[in-house]
Amino acid sequence: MAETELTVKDLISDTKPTWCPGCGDFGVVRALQTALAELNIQPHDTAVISGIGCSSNLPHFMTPYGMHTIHGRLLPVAMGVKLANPELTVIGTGGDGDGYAIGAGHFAHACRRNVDMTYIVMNNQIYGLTTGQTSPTSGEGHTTKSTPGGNIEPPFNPIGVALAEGATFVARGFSGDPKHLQALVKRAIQHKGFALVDVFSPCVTFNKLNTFKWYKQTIYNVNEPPKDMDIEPHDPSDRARGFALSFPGQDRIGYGVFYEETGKLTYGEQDPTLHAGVNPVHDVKPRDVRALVEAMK
Amino acid sequence: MAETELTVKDLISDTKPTWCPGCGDFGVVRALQTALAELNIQPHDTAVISGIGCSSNLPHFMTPYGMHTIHGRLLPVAMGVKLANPELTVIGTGGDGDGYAIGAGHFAHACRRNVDMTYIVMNNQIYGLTTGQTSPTSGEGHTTKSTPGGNIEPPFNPIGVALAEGATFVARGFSGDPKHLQALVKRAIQHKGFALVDVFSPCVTFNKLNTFKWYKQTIYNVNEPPKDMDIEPHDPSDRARGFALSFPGQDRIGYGVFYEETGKLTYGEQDPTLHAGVNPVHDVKPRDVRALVEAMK
Amino acid sequence: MDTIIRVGGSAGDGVASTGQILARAFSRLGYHVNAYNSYQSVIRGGHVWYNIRVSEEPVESIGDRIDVLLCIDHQTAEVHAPLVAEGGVVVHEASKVDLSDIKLPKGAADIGITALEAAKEIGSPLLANVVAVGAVAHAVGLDPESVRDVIQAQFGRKGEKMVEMNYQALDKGYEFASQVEPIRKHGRVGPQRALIPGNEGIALGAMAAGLTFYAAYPMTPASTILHYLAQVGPDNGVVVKQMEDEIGVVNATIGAAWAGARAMCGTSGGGLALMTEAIGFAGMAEVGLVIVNSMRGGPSTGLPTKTEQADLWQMLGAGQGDYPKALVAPQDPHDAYLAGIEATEIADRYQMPVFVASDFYLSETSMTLDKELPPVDAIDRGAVVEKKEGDFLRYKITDTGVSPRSIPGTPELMFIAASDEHDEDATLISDVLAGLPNSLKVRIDQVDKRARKLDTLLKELPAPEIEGETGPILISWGSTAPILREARRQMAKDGVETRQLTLRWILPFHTDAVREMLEGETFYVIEASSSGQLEDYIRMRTGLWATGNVRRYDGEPFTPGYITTHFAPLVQEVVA
Amino acid sequence: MDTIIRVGGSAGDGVASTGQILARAFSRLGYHVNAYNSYQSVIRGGHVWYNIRVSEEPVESIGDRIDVLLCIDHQTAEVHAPLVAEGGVVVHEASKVDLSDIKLPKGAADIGITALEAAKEIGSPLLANVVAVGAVAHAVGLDPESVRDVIQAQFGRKGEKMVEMNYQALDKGYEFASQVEPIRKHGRVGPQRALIPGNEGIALGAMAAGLTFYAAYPMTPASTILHYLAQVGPDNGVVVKQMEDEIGVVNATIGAAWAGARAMCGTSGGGLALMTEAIGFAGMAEVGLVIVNSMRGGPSTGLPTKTEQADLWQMLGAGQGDYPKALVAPQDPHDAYLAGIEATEIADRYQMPVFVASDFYLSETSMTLDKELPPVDAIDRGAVVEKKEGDFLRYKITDTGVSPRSIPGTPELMFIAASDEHDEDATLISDVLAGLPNSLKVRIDQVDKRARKLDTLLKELPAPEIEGETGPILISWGSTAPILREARRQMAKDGVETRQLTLRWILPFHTDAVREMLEGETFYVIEASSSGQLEDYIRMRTGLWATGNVRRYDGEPFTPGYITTHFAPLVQEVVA
Ligand SMILES: Cc1ncc(C[n+]2csc(CCOP(=O)(O)OP(=O)(O)O)c2C)c(N)n1
Ligand SMILES: Cc1ncc(C[n+]2csc(CCOP(=O)(O)OP(=O)(O)O)c2C)c(N)n1
Ligand code: SF4
Ligand code: SF4
Ligand SMILES: [Mg+2]
Ligand SMILES: [Mg+2]
Repeated sequence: MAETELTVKDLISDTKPTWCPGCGDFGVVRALQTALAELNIQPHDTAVISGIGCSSNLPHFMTPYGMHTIHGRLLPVAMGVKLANPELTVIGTGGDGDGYAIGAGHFAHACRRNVDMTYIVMNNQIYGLTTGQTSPTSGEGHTTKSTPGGNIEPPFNPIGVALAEGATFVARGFSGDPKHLQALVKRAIQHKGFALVDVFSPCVTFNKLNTFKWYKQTIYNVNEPPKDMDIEPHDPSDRARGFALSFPGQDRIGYGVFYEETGKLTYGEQDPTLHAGVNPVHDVKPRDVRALVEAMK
Repeated sequence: MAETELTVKDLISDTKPTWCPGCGDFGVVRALQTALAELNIQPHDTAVISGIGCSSNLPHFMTPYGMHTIHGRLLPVAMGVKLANPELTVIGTGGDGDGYAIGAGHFAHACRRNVDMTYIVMNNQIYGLTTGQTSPTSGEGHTTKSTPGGNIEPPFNPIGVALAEGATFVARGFSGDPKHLQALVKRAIQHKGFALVDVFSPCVTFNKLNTFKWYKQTIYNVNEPPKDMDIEPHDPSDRARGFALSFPGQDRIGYGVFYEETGKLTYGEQDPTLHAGVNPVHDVKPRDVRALVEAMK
Repeated sequence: MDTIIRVGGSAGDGVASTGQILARAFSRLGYHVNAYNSYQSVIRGGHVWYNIRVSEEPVESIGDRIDVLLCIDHQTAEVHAPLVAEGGVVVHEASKVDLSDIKLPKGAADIGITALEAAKEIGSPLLANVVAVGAVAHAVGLDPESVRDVIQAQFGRKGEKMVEMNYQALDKGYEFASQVEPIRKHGRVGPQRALIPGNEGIALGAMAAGLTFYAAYPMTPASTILHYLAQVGPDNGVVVKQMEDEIGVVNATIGAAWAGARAMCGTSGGGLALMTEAIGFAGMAEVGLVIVNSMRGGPSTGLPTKTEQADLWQMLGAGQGDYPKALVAPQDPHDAYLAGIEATEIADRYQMPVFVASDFYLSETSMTLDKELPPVDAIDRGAVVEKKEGDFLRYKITDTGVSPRSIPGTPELMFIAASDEHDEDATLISDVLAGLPNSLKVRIDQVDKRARKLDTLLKELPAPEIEGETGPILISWGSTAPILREARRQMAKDGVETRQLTLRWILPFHTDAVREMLEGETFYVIEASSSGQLEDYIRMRTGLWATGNVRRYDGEPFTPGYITTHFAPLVQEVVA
Repeated sequence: MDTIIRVGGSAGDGVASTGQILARAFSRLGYHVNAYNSYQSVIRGGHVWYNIRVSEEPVESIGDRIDVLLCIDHQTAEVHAPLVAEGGVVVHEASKVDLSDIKLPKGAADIGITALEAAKEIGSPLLANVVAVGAVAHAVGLDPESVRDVIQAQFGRKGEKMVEMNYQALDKGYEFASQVEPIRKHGRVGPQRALIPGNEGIALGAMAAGLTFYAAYPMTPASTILHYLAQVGPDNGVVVKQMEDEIGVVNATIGAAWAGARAMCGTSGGGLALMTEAIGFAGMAEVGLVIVNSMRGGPSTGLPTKTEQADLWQMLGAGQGDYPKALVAPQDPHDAYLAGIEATEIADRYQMPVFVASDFYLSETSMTLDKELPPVDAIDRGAVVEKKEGDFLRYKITDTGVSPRSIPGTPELMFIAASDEHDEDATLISDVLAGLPNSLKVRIDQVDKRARKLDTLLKELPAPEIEGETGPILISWGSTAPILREARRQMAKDGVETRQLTLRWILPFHTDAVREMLEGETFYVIEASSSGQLEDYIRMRTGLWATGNVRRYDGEPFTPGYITTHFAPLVQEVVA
């Protein structure tokens, strides 16, 4: 990987993003491009895997290898990619509906499995591509096309689930705070193990409630809380407090690093086949099964 | 419901349980039968909905209405039943594979949705009916048919997920502690809202690790911790501590009531149609749609 | 005489809302209208157009030409100008469109408007569309009063000021266009007509038939059923639920149906794939529910906002094993209403899954109704037992295939509905009885009993009939049928007589009747599937080979011109 | 000359392990063996039996009679005694079985044993099965040495003491039976044979062809592939992963395949239903993977431990829209090995999903191999591009339908594999291009290109051939074929000559060849489906109507006797 130093430009593809002007996802793709460039991870050594949704169009706007899969399934696909070729840097990118509604089962299991990959969720608290229905992270009372009388379900708590399931890096960013987000994504990619980065990434077209402005007023950095909140900065090694902070407090919602645990073996490090040094991509070759047949005599 | 007083016998069907002698699930069906009898909830007013697995055979051994659905889907089915006829007492019963592997997505969403029902998971940390593969709650290192070299995934944490998702009653029982279990199930049924009862229910045939004896040595009642552990009794209104206790501590695993929250509106109470007094079963009738057509002119 | 207006621009330009005002102006004047919204799977920036065809006669397709084209952006001019008819009119937003290198047809008039600028002057850039509406309305010969009527209906609630500004914008549009002659005059031709998309038709039918539960997960082109029912459900006794995924959707619907609701769910191909396991469960447990599958361009995510009819095999092959399911494919919104009623009733009475097959074109295209929607007078819930009398056998072997059922909550009639094979009394045979001599018979009897439902149902259903007197038979299903009808009429004018067969009920299928109709005949299959799924299905049912076919799978709806153009060489082949 | 042994008891009695010792004793003596394990979906208490048929000739079915029946419980005597042949032997555990009211056939000997008691005396009740094995081995004329050989192979690792106790138990069994005459003598007839179930056959074939990734979620009757590969994978370069559900399974497999592994997954009908959406995605994104579908009694959970062949339409209809997929159905474990190789290679080379269809009977029945398993010499990964030379178009339109692909990790050849429709360069056309004139052609070209894969592949595949010289043609697929072969042989002895056609490749299908074969012929379809899925499929492909059929759907495997009995009246009909 000691190839030429990368710049952000090397990560930008010829396909012009199709997002609405002002969409929060622009900030996310930029953060990811910047992080990869800074880490000098070559596009051909990277696989960006997405689901379906506005946010899931992201891989097309970057130069790495990528898959734009089906709704809710990026995590198992990404896991398959990583286990097949542990040399690749694997990044999952999708939406809140994709990851927390239809993908919720895979999400919980990916968190406990600790496959070495980064999962970035562009959480706009709405279904963008399908033109504005309730998402699992929509707030109570939110009126949408599917809940014209107001949403009656409390929001899905991805940070809490990730903590419960033992994910080793659990964080939240905001696409309106690009510096913080870029650093966060970089740290997530560097993290050995499964890293969740939930990003508040406003949908300027269908979510008139959770706007950039609203987020700016509502969210606070848990690791550097504002003075007026009068709470201690959060230490990412404290999972129990991370959990407590995953719920809104004083009407405010936290972002930052909720939990980080280093040193835990990844799934790939423990898999007996991979552990034996096999690379399932490079080691595709005819196999002599005679001894196996012999054992069945 | 002021019908004749029920006894446990009224809840026992003619179908003899097909479980292996000694299976933990015997204790669970008995606890449920006892709870329903004590609450005097008539079998015809009750629907017991299960998935697929040894544990999911449970409804056949009881007299209420029931559905023995497909693997992992009992929660949405049960929700459909409850929303269609809020007069029914709805109980979901299934296994750890059913609920936490293939059913994990529905599980997380059911927890936040607060439909008024009870969900009892017979958690034997193994796949019984399919003859002994790793389940999501199997411990690390457990050697099973699908992990002959030892399981390399940390166990799924249902208590933690339920807490993260805002479930209003979150508890764990043990089929080797029948009195406690019966009281727990009764309390869960009485609870208004979604109640999870994860029950350690040993598989005597395929799980030689997590046996009755092992559980007796390993688990402790979080609400009445043994003196030697030197910890405070857990107060079920403290969600953050409930979360901390959902992980093993001092090599021991907690059971009891992790969280209870009363007064929260159920899903059914908030649904605009049900709120208007509609019963979707009794109110099936021809509907005059002329005004709706008129509105489209 | 029909008139076709097309409005084009980029996503976010308000193309659809512009088109809707015009479409509604016509339907409220009593015209028949077909209003097709063509868009792409992107929220902003993609190319969008809205096609409005109106006539005093029923309109059967979007047509093949444009009389008045409104270009909100330049791409619209490039793409659609070639379709403008001789003597047509092109209205364009002069600030964005440059017609200098666009070839317009002979005698076409060209109206440049500066709608945006005008709108800003009036007070809001959002009014630009109404300015454009005014210009188009003039060109197409609509009285300003008829458009004002729509504006009043649409914006009345937002206050007088709002309405007044819209009127100003409208007048400005008329003014822009005043120098050209309207292509013809459109005045009142009858009472107001309702303008209904296929999805709303299905929803209305289901509600008429007593629907009380609807679940869905958003997916184009089924989402509008969810939106519509979420809006009107609470006042019409329907519980409406968006679930976490389509697996949750179908299973919640099964739960509701088993509990005794009349229950429906809706999705498109990808969601249907996820539902198939549970649909088989409903087949086995004998729970009646309706599944609306609105097809779109596949495979996989494919062309999510384009039309296709290529989920036939997916529906037929849904779930493992053999079990009965029904499948009806309506052809227009009126028929969708009827299918909504029939599917809801049959699911409940026959205790089995029933598919309503729609497609992007039918689901989202607004069409006027040419007949009243017949009301439902009474509900027949089928073999529901309300009181215990003698033995209650939930899965009793019957001649009709339908067994008595009880509604949970009824005393003494409890049973367990299982996905495993079971006997008449609902006791499993999969666990300790399977394979034993008695159970072999139980199994066979239950399989045969379930299968008999389709035989019984078939007797209720009218056999399809051939339209037309002579010539080869053109077969289609669903939304293709009306378009084909118009195409046949055109061909007849050119001296090519044909007949038409529409396969409305795919399952159960009138095999004998259809085989008899087709035996020895020349027949063609017209469908929106590249592999020819319907053609394969017809061959499977009848053993007969089609003489040829017209298939479309580029995502665009059929038009009469597409069919006649592609059919012409086929007939020649046969003649030659 | 064949011999049939059946062991019956209740679940938990160790019926299968008892049977396996006997089966292995024969295969190690060089006999051909078919060892079928019949059980129910319950862990303890259900009725279980294990059928071992051995012969010096290849064994093609479980047979229709029993020579030696071992009754571990009373129910076994009730259920199976009627099948005992004249001159057969019934061994029974006297403490549990009372033969007094069981009618045994003429000349059948009856051996009462008290295996449990004897086992306890020797030191462990677990040895009871080995005592019973001894008694059966004597009755069937097996030398004790040949059984000791198996015991040594099986328990050797557990220490000498263990082996010694087993030997004692075995001797005790022989002693119990010593008063009866063995039905015949079975000594060495050749070198040891491997005894392999169909599932292991598929797994071995896939490994031979370079499999490096396998994912599954447990589901009978596919689970044993998971168990087997979990065991041998780490030493043979295969990553094996049990996922959280079948959706996770197929998507992880797709991820691995796209990354460049040779990847396979396995399931049964219910799991397959959940996989269908992603299989369509693989079709669209052109990712090659193998999906093993082992069919069981449906619909839904159905009869989970019984056999059926009724997922044909589910596989054919998997996922929305039209896309190419292949489907091969092996007929025995040796063929399963070959199909494992072919499927693995074709998936990779043609970049598309390939189904291997098995069923409960084939997947779990251990059969000896009558031929060596051919090794794979080299791997052809198809159109893999390793270095950029000129433009790289991942979805290039080609004559074969196969486009060049790059393996992630290769510099300069990056691309995005999408589930949306796309152009040659992998750029989406669904978002801002769909519907525009150029994109219509792009769409059609991509659909047609993908479809061409099946035409290209068909040319590689041998057309099916008719076996036999004269008489009506009997058609089957999968595991039914060998059974049908034996049935035909029996019928031939009775003077009814027939021919046989086995449809191994269902997709792509040799339509022309098959149509030619069947045109004007009398043909019958023999299949384990109540609706006649294969018969429907044949009609769909050829337009030809079968003269009749034999269908079985009670969950039991076909036997020659079942086929001949049900076929006889059909032939008479035709003759009459
Ligand atoms: C199985 C399936 N169900 C539904 C859809 C339709 N669909 C496409 S995107 C989407 C949700 C989009 O929301 P989100 O994941 O939050 O992404 P966003 O567009 O907001 O970025 C849905 C429901 C689909 N493609 N596949
Ligand atoms: C879709 C699907 N996949 C797999 C199966 C096979 N299956 C049946 S039960 C079961 C798991 C049983 O484990 P658990 O839910 O823990 O129940 P237990 O038997 O241990 O009580 C599985 C995988 C199935 N029936 N359906
Ligand atoms: S609809 Fe919302 S999420 Fe989608 S691109 Fe536009 S702003 Fe972004
Ligand atoms: S296998 Fe295990 S879970 Fe199943 S019935 Fe037996 S003891 Fe219970
Ligand atoms: Mg979103
Ligand atoms: Mg379990």
